[in-house]
Amino acid sequence: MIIRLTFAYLLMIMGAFFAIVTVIGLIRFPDVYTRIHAGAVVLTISAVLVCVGSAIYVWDFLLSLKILLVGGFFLFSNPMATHAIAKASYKRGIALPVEKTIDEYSTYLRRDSE
Amino acid sequence: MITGLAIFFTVMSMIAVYRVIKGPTITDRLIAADTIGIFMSLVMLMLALYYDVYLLIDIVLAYAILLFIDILIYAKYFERGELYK
Amino acid sequence: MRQKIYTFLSLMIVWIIFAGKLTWDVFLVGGAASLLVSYFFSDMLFRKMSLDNNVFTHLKKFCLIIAFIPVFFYEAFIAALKVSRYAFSRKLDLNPGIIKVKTHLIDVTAITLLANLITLTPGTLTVDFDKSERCYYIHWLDVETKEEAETRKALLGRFEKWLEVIYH
Amino acid sequence: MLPAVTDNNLVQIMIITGILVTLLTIIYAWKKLKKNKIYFVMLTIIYLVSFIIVIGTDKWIVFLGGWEFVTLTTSLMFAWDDWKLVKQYFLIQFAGSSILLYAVLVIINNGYAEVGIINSTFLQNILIVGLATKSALFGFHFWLPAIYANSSGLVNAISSGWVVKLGYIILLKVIIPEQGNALLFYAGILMLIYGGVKALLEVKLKVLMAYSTLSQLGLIAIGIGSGTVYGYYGAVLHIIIHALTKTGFFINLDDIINKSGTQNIYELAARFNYSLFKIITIFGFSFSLSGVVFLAGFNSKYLIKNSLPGPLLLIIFYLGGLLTFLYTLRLLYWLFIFQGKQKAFLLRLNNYKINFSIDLFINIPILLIILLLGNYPDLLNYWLPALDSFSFPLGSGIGETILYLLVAYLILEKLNWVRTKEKEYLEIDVLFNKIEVLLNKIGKASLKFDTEKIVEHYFLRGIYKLSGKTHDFIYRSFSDQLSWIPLFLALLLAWRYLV
Amino acid sequence: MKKFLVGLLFIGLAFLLLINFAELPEEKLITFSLSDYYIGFGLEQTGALNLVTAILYDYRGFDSLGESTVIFAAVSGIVLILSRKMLPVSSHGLSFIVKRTLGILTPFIALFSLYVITHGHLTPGGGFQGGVILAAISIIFSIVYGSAFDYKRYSPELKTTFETGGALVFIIIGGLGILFDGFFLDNLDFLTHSPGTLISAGSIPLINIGIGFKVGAGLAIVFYSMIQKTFGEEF
Amino acid sequence: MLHHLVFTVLFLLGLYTVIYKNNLIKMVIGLNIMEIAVFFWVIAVSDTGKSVPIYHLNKFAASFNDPVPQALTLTGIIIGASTTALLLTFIIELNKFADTIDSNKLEGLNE
Amino acid sequence: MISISILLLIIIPLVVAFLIPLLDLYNKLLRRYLVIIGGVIEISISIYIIISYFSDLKAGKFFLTYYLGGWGPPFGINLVMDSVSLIFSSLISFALFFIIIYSIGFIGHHEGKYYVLFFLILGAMQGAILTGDMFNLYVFIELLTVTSAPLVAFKRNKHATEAAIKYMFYGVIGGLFFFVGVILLYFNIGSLNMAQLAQHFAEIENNMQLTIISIFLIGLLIKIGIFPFHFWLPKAHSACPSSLSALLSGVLLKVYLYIFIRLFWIVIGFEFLLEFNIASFLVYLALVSSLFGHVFALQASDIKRMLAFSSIGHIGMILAVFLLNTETGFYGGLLHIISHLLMKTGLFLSTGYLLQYTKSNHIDDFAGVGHQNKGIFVGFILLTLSMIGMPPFIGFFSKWYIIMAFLKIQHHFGAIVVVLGSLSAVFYYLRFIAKGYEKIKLSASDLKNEIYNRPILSVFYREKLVTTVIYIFVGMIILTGFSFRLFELPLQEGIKELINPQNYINLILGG
Amino acid sequence: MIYLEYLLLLFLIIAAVMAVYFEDEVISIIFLSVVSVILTTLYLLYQAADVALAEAVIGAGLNTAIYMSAISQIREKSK
Repeated sequence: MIIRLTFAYLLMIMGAFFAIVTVIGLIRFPDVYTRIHAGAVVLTISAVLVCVGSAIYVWDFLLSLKILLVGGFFLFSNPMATHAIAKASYKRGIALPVEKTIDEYSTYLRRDSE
Repeated sequence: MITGLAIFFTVMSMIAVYRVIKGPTITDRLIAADTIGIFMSLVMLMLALYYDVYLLIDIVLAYAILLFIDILIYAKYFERGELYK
Repeated sequence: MRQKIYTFLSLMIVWIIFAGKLTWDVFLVGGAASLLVSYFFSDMLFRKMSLDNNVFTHLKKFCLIIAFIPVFFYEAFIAALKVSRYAFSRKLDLNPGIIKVKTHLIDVTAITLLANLITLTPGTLTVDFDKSERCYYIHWLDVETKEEAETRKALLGRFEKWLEVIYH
Repeated sequence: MLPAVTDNNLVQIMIITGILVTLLTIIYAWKKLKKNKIYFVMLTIIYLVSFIIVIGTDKWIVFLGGWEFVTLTTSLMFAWDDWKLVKQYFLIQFAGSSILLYAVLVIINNGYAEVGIINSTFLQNILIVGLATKSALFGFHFWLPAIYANSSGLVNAISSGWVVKLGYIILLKVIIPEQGNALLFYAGILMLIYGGVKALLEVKLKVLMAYSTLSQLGLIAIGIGSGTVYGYYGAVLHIIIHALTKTGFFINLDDIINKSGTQNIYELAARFNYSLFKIITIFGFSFSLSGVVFLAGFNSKYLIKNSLPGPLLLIIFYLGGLLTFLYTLRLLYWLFIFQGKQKAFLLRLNNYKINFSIDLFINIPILLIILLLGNYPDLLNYWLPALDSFSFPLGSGIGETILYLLVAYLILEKLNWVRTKEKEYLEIDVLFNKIEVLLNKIGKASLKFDTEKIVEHYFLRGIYKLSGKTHDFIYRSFSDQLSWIPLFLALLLAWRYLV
Repeated sequence: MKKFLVGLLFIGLAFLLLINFAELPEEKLITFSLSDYYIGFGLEQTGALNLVTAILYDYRGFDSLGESTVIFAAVSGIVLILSRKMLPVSSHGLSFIVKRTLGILTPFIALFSLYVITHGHLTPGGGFQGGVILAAISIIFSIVYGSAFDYKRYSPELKTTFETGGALVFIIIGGLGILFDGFFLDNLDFLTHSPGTLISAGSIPLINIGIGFKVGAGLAIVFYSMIQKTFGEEF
Repeated sequence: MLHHLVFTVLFLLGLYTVIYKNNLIKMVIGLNIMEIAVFFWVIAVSDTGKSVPIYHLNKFAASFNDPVPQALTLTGIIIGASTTALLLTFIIELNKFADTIDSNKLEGLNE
Repeated sequence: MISISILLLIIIPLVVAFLIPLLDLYNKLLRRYLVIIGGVIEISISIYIIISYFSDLKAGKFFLTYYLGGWGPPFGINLVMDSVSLIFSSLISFALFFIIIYSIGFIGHHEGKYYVLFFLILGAMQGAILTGDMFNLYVFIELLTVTSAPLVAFKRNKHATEAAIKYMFYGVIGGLFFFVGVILLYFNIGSLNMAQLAQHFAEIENNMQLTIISIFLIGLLIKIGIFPFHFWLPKAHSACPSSLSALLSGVLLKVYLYIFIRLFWIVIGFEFLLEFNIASFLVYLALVSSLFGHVFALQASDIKRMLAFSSIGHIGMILAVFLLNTETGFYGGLLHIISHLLMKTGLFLSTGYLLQYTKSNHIDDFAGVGHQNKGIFVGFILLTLSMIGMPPFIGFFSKWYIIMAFLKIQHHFGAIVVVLGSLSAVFYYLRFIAKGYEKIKLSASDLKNEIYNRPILSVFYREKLVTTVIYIFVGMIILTGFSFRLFELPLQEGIKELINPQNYINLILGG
Repeated sequence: MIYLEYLLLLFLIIAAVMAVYFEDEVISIIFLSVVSVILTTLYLLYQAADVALAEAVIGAGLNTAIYMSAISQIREKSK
């Protein structure tokens, strides 16, 4: 019982830690794409960790599975959403990466447009 | 612990609002809003655990689905400038 | 048909998880609901299955996917720690960039999954996939190298192999 | 005391007169109108029926309803002249109706549930004010000349001959003969003098007749308001006589104007070929109107004169009588006697034709009635029971008449028969114009007033503009409109501190 | 000056609202109020575990009829306003990565919406909420696969049929109430198995299903009409 | 009291937006905020610290929050959503004719 | 007495509305038959109610009720029909039936959606009148807003869309306030049933009562269109197709008035308005609104806008006369509601017919209309005459009673406003009548243009249909004018109810 | 838990003010969906599950879809 709870709390705290990372990344990182890394990707890990933690906390088979389903949904949907946004904002030039960075995608887009 | 986590995630999302307000580009704001959404859904999860009303998890799931659809709508809008094509 | 049956079964499992109990009415209503959904959306969950595969192959695939999850999660966790190192470092020393990585995968689902996995791994983010050249465009938080083989190893790493096994 | 006229009798005699007058008009209308005459006749019949209902009823609601119908039908009669006139006349009359409605309801609420004697000066005054527009009381008479100037004599005959009197008939029923009403009395005096003076100075024939009507209505008002039975009887008699006379007058004048094509009295004489009978008729009517002895007008005027209480008022009354003489004589002069480049009318007189319809069916009966009533006023005894108890001093009347004629002739001679310029504006228009200018200070520069468009301009344009201003003032931007909501919310939520 | 006045007005209004609303009493005047009745007898009378659903579809079922009619009206209105000649449809959608992933997710979302609809009387949710999630699928199709895909798969006629059918189901169930129990929208008690199971609470789940499909189809129509690019129509 | 305060602030914020913002879409957002304020207020005030009004696993004791305001609010939310959709439709339509959604530039709104 | 017929009054239109889209998928021509059948059923239910319960009405105990879901009054929703509701409900059935027939000849495009929304409005109006539950009332009010707004934008031009937006903004805000009011009542009393609320309203704390009254007032005044909130009304009522203007201006406003009456006489109780001195303030507000309505109507050069402004004037008048809270006032107000319903509906319908032949609604285009459509224009004139209060028509009698009510309590301002109102009515109606009879000479291009503008749908039989409906309304105003005592019985019963709300409470709660 | 409520209320107001403050409609709508999330959480906190679900579904999901479709049409036109 105690071990289970401890494990659950541990996972949740890890999730919380990654949440801090997310927020700091979101605030600190210099450009849009790097922020996406922090704000979407680490976030997913964080959310999934918390969900797994909760599942263990609850410890009822079907209910835990349901919570895991929530986590699974995050796992599935979030990267895709991130990808969609990144692609969209790059394509429309809403947010382009900083000049100096390596950018092989722009050549592809340029070729595509020709 | 559960309460603490809920408050923690709330505070985190309140910090993330800074990016939504400040964000130089719309993508920044969107990502931050997504972050807030997921944090808040975690808060909801925590609340479900706190109240021992596990039916509330449905709400988290529903919200997660619709948040995701939202993001896709924004993405479509940014990519094409319209939602029709 | 098989497609529909698989869909129906997986939907049924998820329905039971949703309902949270195992009684006859749940099966009844769940069966009806799953039938309805699989009637409308059966072609979306599993893409056209080749008929020569027998049931066992599919079961194997399923097990592999299940087994793959912890492996992936470990990887993702490690990568997340890497990113958090950047986040907490006093001075940001990033070298972000978008690079092109080729892949051997053919199956659309596999490509999609790989793209998602790449995105999920902190530090990398799939921006686009070029269908003609079969290559990913990946935003890398800290570009270490631009050389083809190196990047492939660094980014795709083990995932590609797993997926190749699953969707051979 | 003399016995008062009962309501029943009054109603009967009025109905008879009304039918008579209307019949005469219908005859003329049948002859004159080119198209849709059957509609006109129908309209007239509806008008007559509703008129009778108005006189006869003792229910206020029926009374008002009937009156509205009279208004409606009479204003529709203007349609044979000009639709614009319908509009103007209807507007004015309806305005009068609205005030009347208000007045009547006030009266009902004070306990007078039925049309009958009202024993309260205040309520009487309210009713008088309510009737003012419809009966062209002084101050509310402005529409009379303006409308008459532009319409045909046919409708004028109906309107001036009978419709305008409706108010006075009601007042006869409402006001107690022994008490009278001061407001009505003084208004009558003002009307008498004012109408006379205006008529004296007027050039346009119709307008002249309109002012003449006004002054005669003043006489009636004096009679009713004086508070003696003499006055009362005089008023009744004068209503009847004036109705007949004016109807005949207008019909004849219309004929003249139609044939000569002008309304200017200075030019009329030159353009019209009078028959003998017409001349006699017009002379007769004019003299009856001014109260020459042996004609009916004299009797009623005599009665009204007898009702006056003091010497000062008597002098004023005489002055009024003189004014009547003055304008009738002037009219006759310019119509018949003025020579100018033409020969005098008597020299030209070689036309003895009798106009079949007009002269035979209209002029002869009226003339007969005038003469009969002038000499045997007791003919009306059945309805006006006390009439034979008055002694009509026909003898002294001769002297009076001669005196009047003499004085009037001398004055007119002295004044060179009052040849005034044709005015471009009616007096009242100038007033309106001033108001208009005042109003326009808010808005645009002043507009010139067109005589024909008096109502059009003042009522419609002025009100239109004013309401437009109000509209623009209230209707601001969308956000201002919406901001009424918090304002009102605040008001209501703070209500307990405010009240 | 105007700004100052507006500020004053709003501050004053805030103050007044606060004062007026703060006087709201803790206790209700009626000792046995509506909510006491519903809480006390809700389960045994309706058989629905979720009291809110019990109120919405049984005690105050007429409200829900009105409410679904509001949605019906809004849909009709929007279609009326936005119905125009269509452009030739071109279907692009988002990248195929998204398409494929969504292909995997969509059946589950649909299943979830059905779950929310059918469990209306047991768990939070019901016809409206589930219906919106159902509509979300159509939204996904329009967004991700392009509207042509949505049009081809689920034609407007199908959606209209679903919408009106759902609304009619509500009324038909209400009419059945007259037949079996004597009153419109009366709970059909013979459908109850035992409280807590899916097949319980009389007609509530049936109404939920009707409303769910109605709302789903209706909102899908709304979204589809609102995003479509159109020519002006001459008439 | 706190709930009343939040309600007041949100409600007036919404009202302010409806009245003084010129962008029509912003005005609709203002309406939404007003609705949100009211619904929030209803739920917040009716919360008595008891349980969700659903008979679930371990809460068979009938100590529930008042379910009536919840039902009413639910209805309100759905009605609000449909009105929002309708309003936005009108705005799309208006933009087609007038090429603007600025209420200052739309003289017709002032009439 | 429990009677299912009053439920059917609400359900039948809804069923028709739901069926129309389904039928459209199958065959579009069947729609018209369905629509007419729906209208006929609706009106026959109304007639059935009147006939079969006439003895009750005569005995003064007319009262029908229906329990939805079988839940008795305090706990479920119940429908109630008493004498006042009977008047309103049957009038609405009557008016809407003829508007439906008119629409068949009038609406040329998007008929399906039009009828859907139209029948929904019909159902919502019946619902709002018959319901005995506060929150249900809110739902129906919102339904009214949502259904009528798209129809306001039906013409699909800039003007109509703006009108719809404005209408929606005001409508939603008004509805929101109404919602807050309902919730406040619930929080204070703990019930939503009107009778029970009425029973307990007096026990609420004084300040709270005032707050509730204020909130409801704002909501309802916005809906009715009283002066500071009338801005949406003329635009909305002038922008939509005429058949709908007739509905909005002629019928819908009365429904809101009915709600106002129901709320402030039965649920809340008029003595509270008196106690807080709000009543007299409201009387003046309504009168000022009436005055403004008439003044604005004077300057309107768009005929439908003018008619809408005149509606503001009349509605303000009716509201004011109700707020006097006297027997004569109720009588005059109810009678004027009936007369205004008939007159305004007829006026808008005939205007719609006349405007078919003009380029726009502007007065300049109105010239010569009277010569083109002689019969209808005469009907138009008769209706306007009734509007300004000419005797044989019903307008005169209702105006008579209204002024009487004002004067009876020495409220001279009110009487003067009414008189001024009908006076200005003469001005603004005559402007258009005179314009209509103006002779115009059309050049060849004008003629071409005119023919182009003439709607194709004015086929012969449809034109006949439209004309017939207008004449029916004209006939009604004359008929009711001569026999306005026809309404004596229900009116007197209704007045009794308004004066003594306790009766209503007892009948519902059975105490 | 009471602190959570305070925080959420504060958050709610901030988000609502921001939704009004920005001129760009898209940002406003992002904030509106944020407001709606917070509201959902608050409803859960107040033990109103059904309302929370409705708010989540409509406020966060449907509203954004509708608003975005409106904006996309409007921007498309003005381009």
